[in-house]
Amino acid sequence: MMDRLRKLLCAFLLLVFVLPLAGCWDRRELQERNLVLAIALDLADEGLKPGQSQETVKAETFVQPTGSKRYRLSLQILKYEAKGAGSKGGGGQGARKTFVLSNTGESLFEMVRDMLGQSSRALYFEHMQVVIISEAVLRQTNLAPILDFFFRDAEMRSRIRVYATPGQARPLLEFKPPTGEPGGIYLNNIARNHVKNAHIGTARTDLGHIIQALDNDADVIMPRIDIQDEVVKIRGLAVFRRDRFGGYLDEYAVQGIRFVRGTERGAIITAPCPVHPGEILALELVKHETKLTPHVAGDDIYFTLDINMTGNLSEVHGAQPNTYDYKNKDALEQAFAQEVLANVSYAVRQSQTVGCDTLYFGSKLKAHEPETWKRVKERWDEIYPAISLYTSVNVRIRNIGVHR
Amino acid sequence: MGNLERKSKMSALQLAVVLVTTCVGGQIILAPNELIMAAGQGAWVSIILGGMLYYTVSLLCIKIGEYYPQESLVEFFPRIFGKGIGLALTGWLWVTYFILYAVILQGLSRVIGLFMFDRTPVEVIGAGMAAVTVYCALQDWGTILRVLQLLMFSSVPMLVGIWLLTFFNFLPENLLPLWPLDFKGVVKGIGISWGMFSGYEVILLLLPLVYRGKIAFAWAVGCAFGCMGFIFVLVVVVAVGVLTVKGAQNVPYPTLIVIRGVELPGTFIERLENYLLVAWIPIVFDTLAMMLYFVSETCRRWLKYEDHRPFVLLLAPAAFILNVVLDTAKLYEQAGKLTNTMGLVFSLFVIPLAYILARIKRRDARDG
Amino acid sequence: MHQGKTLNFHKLSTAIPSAALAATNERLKALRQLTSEGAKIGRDISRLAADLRKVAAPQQEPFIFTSDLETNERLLRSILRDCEDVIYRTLALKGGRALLVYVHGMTDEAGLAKFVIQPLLECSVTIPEPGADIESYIQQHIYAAGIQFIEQPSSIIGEMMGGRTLLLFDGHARVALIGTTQFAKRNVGDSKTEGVVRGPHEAFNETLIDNIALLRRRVRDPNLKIKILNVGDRSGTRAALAYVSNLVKPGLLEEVEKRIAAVSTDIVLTSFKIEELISKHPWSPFPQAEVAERPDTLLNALYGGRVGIMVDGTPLALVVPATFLSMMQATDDYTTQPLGGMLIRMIRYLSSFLAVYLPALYISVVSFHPGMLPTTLAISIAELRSRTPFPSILEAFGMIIILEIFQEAIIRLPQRMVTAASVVGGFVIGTTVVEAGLINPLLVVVVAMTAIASYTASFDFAVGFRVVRIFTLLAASVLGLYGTLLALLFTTVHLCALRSFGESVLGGLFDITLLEDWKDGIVRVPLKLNRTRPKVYGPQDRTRAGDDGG
Amino acid sequence: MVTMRYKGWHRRIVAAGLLLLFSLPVSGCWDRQELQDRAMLLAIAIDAADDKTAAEQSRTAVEKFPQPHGAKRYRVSNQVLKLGASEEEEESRTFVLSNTGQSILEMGRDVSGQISKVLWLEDLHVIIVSEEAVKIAGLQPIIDFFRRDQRIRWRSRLYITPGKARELLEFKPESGEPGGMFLEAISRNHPKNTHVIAARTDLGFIVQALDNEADVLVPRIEMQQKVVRVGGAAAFKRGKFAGYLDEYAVKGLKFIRATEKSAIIAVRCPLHPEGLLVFELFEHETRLRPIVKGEQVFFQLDINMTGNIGEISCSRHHCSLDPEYRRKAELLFAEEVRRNVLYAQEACQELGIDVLNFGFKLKAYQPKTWAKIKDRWDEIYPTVPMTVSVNVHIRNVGEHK
Repeated sequence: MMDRLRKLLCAFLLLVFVLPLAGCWDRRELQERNLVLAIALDLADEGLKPGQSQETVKAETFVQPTGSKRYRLSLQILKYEAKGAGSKGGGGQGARKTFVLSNTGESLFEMVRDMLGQSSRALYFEHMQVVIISEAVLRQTNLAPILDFFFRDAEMRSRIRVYATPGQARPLLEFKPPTGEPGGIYLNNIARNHVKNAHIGTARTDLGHIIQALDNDADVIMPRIDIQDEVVKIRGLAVFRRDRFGGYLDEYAVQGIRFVRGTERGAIITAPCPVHPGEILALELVKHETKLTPHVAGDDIYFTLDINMTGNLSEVHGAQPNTYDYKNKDALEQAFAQEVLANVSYAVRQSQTVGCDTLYFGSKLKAHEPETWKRVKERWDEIYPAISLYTSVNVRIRNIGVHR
Repeated sequence: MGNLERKSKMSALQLAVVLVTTCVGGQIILAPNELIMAAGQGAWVSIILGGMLYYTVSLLCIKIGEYYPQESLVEFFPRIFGKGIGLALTGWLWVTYFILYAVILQGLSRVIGLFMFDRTPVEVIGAGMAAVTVYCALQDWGTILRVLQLLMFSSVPMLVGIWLLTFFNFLPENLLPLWPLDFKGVVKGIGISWGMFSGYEVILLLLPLVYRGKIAFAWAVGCAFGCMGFIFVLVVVVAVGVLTVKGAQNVPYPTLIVIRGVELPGTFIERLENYLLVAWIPIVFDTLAMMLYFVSETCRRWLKYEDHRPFVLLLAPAAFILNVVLDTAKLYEQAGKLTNTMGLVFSLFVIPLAYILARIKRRDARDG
Repeated sequence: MHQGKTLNFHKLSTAIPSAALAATNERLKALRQLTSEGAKIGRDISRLAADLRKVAAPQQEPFIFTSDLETNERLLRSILRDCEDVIYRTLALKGGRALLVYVHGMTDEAGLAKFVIQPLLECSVTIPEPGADIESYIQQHIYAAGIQFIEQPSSIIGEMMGGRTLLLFDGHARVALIGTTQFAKRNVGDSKTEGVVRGPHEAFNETLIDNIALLRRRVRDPNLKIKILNVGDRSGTRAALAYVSNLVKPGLLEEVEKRIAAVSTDIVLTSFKIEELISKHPWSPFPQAEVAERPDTLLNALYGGRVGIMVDGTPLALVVPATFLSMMQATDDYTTQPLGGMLIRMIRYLSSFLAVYLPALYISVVSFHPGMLPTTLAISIAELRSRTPFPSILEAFGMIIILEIFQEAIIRLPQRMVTAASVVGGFVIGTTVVEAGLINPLLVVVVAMTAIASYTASFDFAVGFRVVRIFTLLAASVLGLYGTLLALLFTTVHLCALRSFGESVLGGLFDITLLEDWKDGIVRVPLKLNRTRPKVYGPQDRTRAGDDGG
Repeated sequence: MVTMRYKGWHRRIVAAGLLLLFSLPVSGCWDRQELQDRAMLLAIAIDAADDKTAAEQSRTAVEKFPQPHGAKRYRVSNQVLKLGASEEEEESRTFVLSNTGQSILEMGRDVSGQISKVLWLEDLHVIIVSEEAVKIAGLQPIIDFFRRDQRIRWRSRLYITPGKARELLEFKPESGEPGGMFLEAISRNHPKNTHVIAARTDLGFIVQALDNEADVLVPRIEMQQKVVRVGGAAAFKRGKFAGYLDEYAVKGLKFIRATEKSAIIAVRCPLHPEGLLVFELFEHETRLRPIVKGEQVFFQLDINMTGNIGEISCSRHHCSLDPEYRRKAELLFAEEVRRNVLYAQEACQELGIDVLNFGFKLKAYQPKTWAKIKDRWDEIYPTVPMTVSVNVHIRNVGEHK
């Protein structure tokens, strides 16, 4: 009996030891993978490497049985050597930490697989940070088909940032961040500053949220990123009607939208000084509560918005108003409230002009007034631009900083 | 049972320590601006005169206590003023302290929120402190006394020590002219300085807990006032000496601005205002714990309970909610003014009146 | 798999022979036999019980000794059933028989033979008649030193189990207990937990009698009293209260006795059990009784007016009331020059502060208030940190957990493995983890510093420190420096509220009624200047010199 | 006992509190931000918005945002520390981000659209304002954010530059220090360099002066090619730019304000006019008193100086130990100091800036006179005379006679 047991055990142990040697199907060491940090999508005849000749362009592509050479896909890939050497101070700090590969074609997946012909190691997308799509591409096609690859692929994270850029997307991948971080990580991290910067519309606009919006038939918004010389900046939003590119909203509108959606945490509100006209004051928000409610009166649909804000007075230009006196403080609070009001209505106006429901009026209506929604759902595109919003703003100044 | 000595009694010197810890608190940072606003160049005179005035009042408190040994104000006020008025007057002080707790808590969370944090909600800061004060007030008096002494001897010297570093930036010329030109401001400053000395009224409650030793009460309380006066004058004089009067008027927290201007050459210590806050927080904690104890102990005596703990747990949330309500600048300011006025009225009218009435009653009793 | 059908199935019994039918039957039979035996034993037991019940016995006693030796032996044998280490030795003497009962291994058998058996056997005097005075007969003829006569049979048996020998005579109900105890024990050796450089090295061992002797040997003071109590309902462990009768704070002794008497537990194997059961704040992480492993430490405490509790079986005596200050003192403070002693003591306080608050301060400064660092330092820390992936709070927790695992492993490991473990640990943590960029070197410094700092404090406090350290670290990770401070305040209030026999654990620290104790508190002044006992413990006589011997 | 009865739920509440406390760190804390995740701002430069080089033209399109209020007045450039750049390499340890607008804070926040980390202000050391920017609306609006924000150090250094402030941020110090630290450290040499007015001119003091409506001096910084130099001062009259004082005037001012610890005074040798005699100041006492005689206000300045002879660059050797020679030299030095002081006073009065604190002294020592002439002070000040008496004492002649 024991013999048998022993034999079984031996067989089992043998199996256990042999398995790792035989190569497990999905095992591939980290350093044997090429980490893709960012993807840029341009039109096929754009997004060339500076000084790239037509021959190399040909080398970069493949023969396509179906479809056309529509897009150019560029991948930003992490270089390991640069990083390892850098930490030892052995030079290479100034060197780029990434390199870019590109390819043309129509199916993103096909291009990616063909690029394995340019890469020494397998491409690995699980650490991807950023997708940048050029405006030209967006104008040509809808968003859903472009992003389909990212929705479908299991390697993608849903916290990937998606940016639209008015120029070409590839230069952004070639951009060398001043902080020394790898480019894709830098581009992703910029978006995290939305906490402090109300001009960045990156709250709830990552890949996961875009998918969600597309699934719900809602309008998509995505942050816009610009590059000019050595300056890279996120500013404003690209807005879509459903998934059709509709244009851009500027930073001021973004700030207004964020006031309505209540997604900002540390906005700066500037207002003209009530005491000294022509000068400006700045308020730093610390607390913010927003309530957007739909109302239906007969056929008329309107929204009310209550905003409660608490902030610290953080900059005063011109002569000092006496901030200790709360009569003056009331005037300042009023001025800021006025400004928020103006900002919100600007944002609403802009969004309605573009026709993008950036404020989620539709989903609010659906949630709170389902019956009305059912009625107007079909005509929503027509109704939306005409909907009015009544805003009441209450601003309180809590601190005035360490100087009056 | 087990406790060999309950240690609920204290000596006269311990009373002095309690007074100092109760009075020196938030006001070191919160009050100088207001005081300098009112009294200008003569702020230090206001403090000294104010200190003398409130010391006199505290002597009256001791005298009243001597007429009614082993009793606190909850018991003897009704006997002096009659039941209704006596209760109302103790209630007056109670309300003052209750609001003061909320005001100081709010002031603390504002300062901490402004200087140490960026995004942390002030409510969380306040809640943290409130929780610790509740834990302290839940202990018996002996333990609270122990805590007060411990923190007094560790934090106050630390605070003063850090504060003395400001002499690097001190310009005596800024104090000139030494004698104030504006006496109205000085008088107003005396009123405002109540906020700094506020808390000495706890004598009325604590006297029965003090046993008589070699040291006279008046002397011990005098020491306490001397110590407080020294700290406050030091704070105001240095604030003016470093920032000038105008400068100090223009900054809401002159104390912290003064200390942040200090640069210690050759050390790795920077941002001294954080260090000052570190020394300051325990002192405010003392004050808050003492206020909480005062209000709940008064309740206990009113309702003749054995234990003050249930009241701590009842009152603390209420006081915390009041603190949250005081969030707006306007309400906060008004609540501060309200407590100041209420306290002034109590100090300047109620206590002297109580003394006179008690004296008359006593004489009547002796004569009759 | 469908191919499985073609396989041959074997009988289970061929694979496992023990599953064969015959064997099973055999075992079944054995089982039956066992059951019937069990029933028989049950009957035996009930008969025995009936036997016992027949003997008239007072309440709470199993029986009383009769004048019939046979009966007595039977009774003892039934009580001590299955105690095969109990030896019954019958002696045939002039005028009757005698019975010696003792526990093998607990008794000095050579001594027994020489001083009890030999004189009895050689004795020519007849055993007194039943009813006559047996005690004087025993006193006259037995050479052994300690002879005792006790009434209660339960204590008699208890004493016998503790190593004494019973001597019974035919025809007499009186039982003599002869002190012949001798058992295996550890010699008096060096102190294991309280190391000392210049002081005496002797430490207590596990034997209460030896420990008391160690005390007595140092002090010839009749006022040093030893009171022996029994604790533990089943173990009957002996515990000794040691105190100096004309110094101890009035009421303290009674209180300690009361609390020990109220202890209700079955066995007491360590003195910590007593400490835990008599302390009023079991949830506190801090110790509420001081531990003394050395006679000189204990005596020092006793002559400060405190009470010591020594428990048989533990080399650690307890001292109450305990204060933070007294626990932070060490013998070496008094065996070096006062200035040096003061320095050592200050360092100990400093390190206990660091042990608790250093990681929290590090977290607060690095992830909440980097402005408190000078810019150059901030830059170098940031550059160190920029290579490590984890948030510093996780790093700190990770390091602390690693540290705790280490400490635990090293305490548990056999001595020979410790070196290996520490090499692996030191190498892995010290170099590899840092080089791999998982944890930044600064944090390693901080945590190492913390660990080393916590070793200087007394061990009992060190455990409490660890708990407080984690608590403070959590608070710091939420509210930075402010959180650290709140935790500090919380701990302070807790320490003030923590009373060990009436005295706050903080002792005379900044209590103005106890200000006189500063001379031997945080500092230590030369003995010439400090002739008083600390006031905290409320000794009856405060001056050290010129005690009235009374 | 009553105490025992409450014990149970007291304990339960503590337990609940602890539970809350333990759950807090899990929920994420508001202010926890790792050191390396903060972009350390070392210096800020403020230029006029339209004051830009051709290279900047194109990028300006990106470095701005639509502004509801105010104008594109200023360009704010932030110097951010780069982590991981080693000192030995040629690479700069900092980089610069900029933006245009009016509110400094708003620009600062908008800049975070250009960087991956949170901007961190507590290590700000230097604020450089260009002359162009300060001429737009004075110093006050520029300073306001810095004095109001609790994170700014009060010992931060403020400079005025006649050129472009941003270029100073892009300057890469040869010493390998991060730029901002270098710029700040220059001013630390002020005790030894009388041409740098750095004592009592940092942010805290400037704020204080503005609060007191006093006139203030700000050190001037200049960059030409690869040379950065601090010297002279920009004078502000109640926050409005009034002009520059040259190094000589600054030196005179420092004699009056007694803020220098060491100074070099050079005079021509009394015997050999072609040579120079240099005095190194060690100890220095100054007393400036207002004197009121009837309507007339004047100031009395007494200076006592002690020091060594630091250098004698005469072609011929002569005995500096000779008391007669020494006395002569002392007189010469005193005369030079007097001239210097008067030069400074004249320069200040010409600009109409009361940086000698005449008004302040008057207020402190003669409060009644001050109350009378307070309103006319601006007119009176340029004509207030000052009498100077200087006493120089040579203690040592150095290690060589």
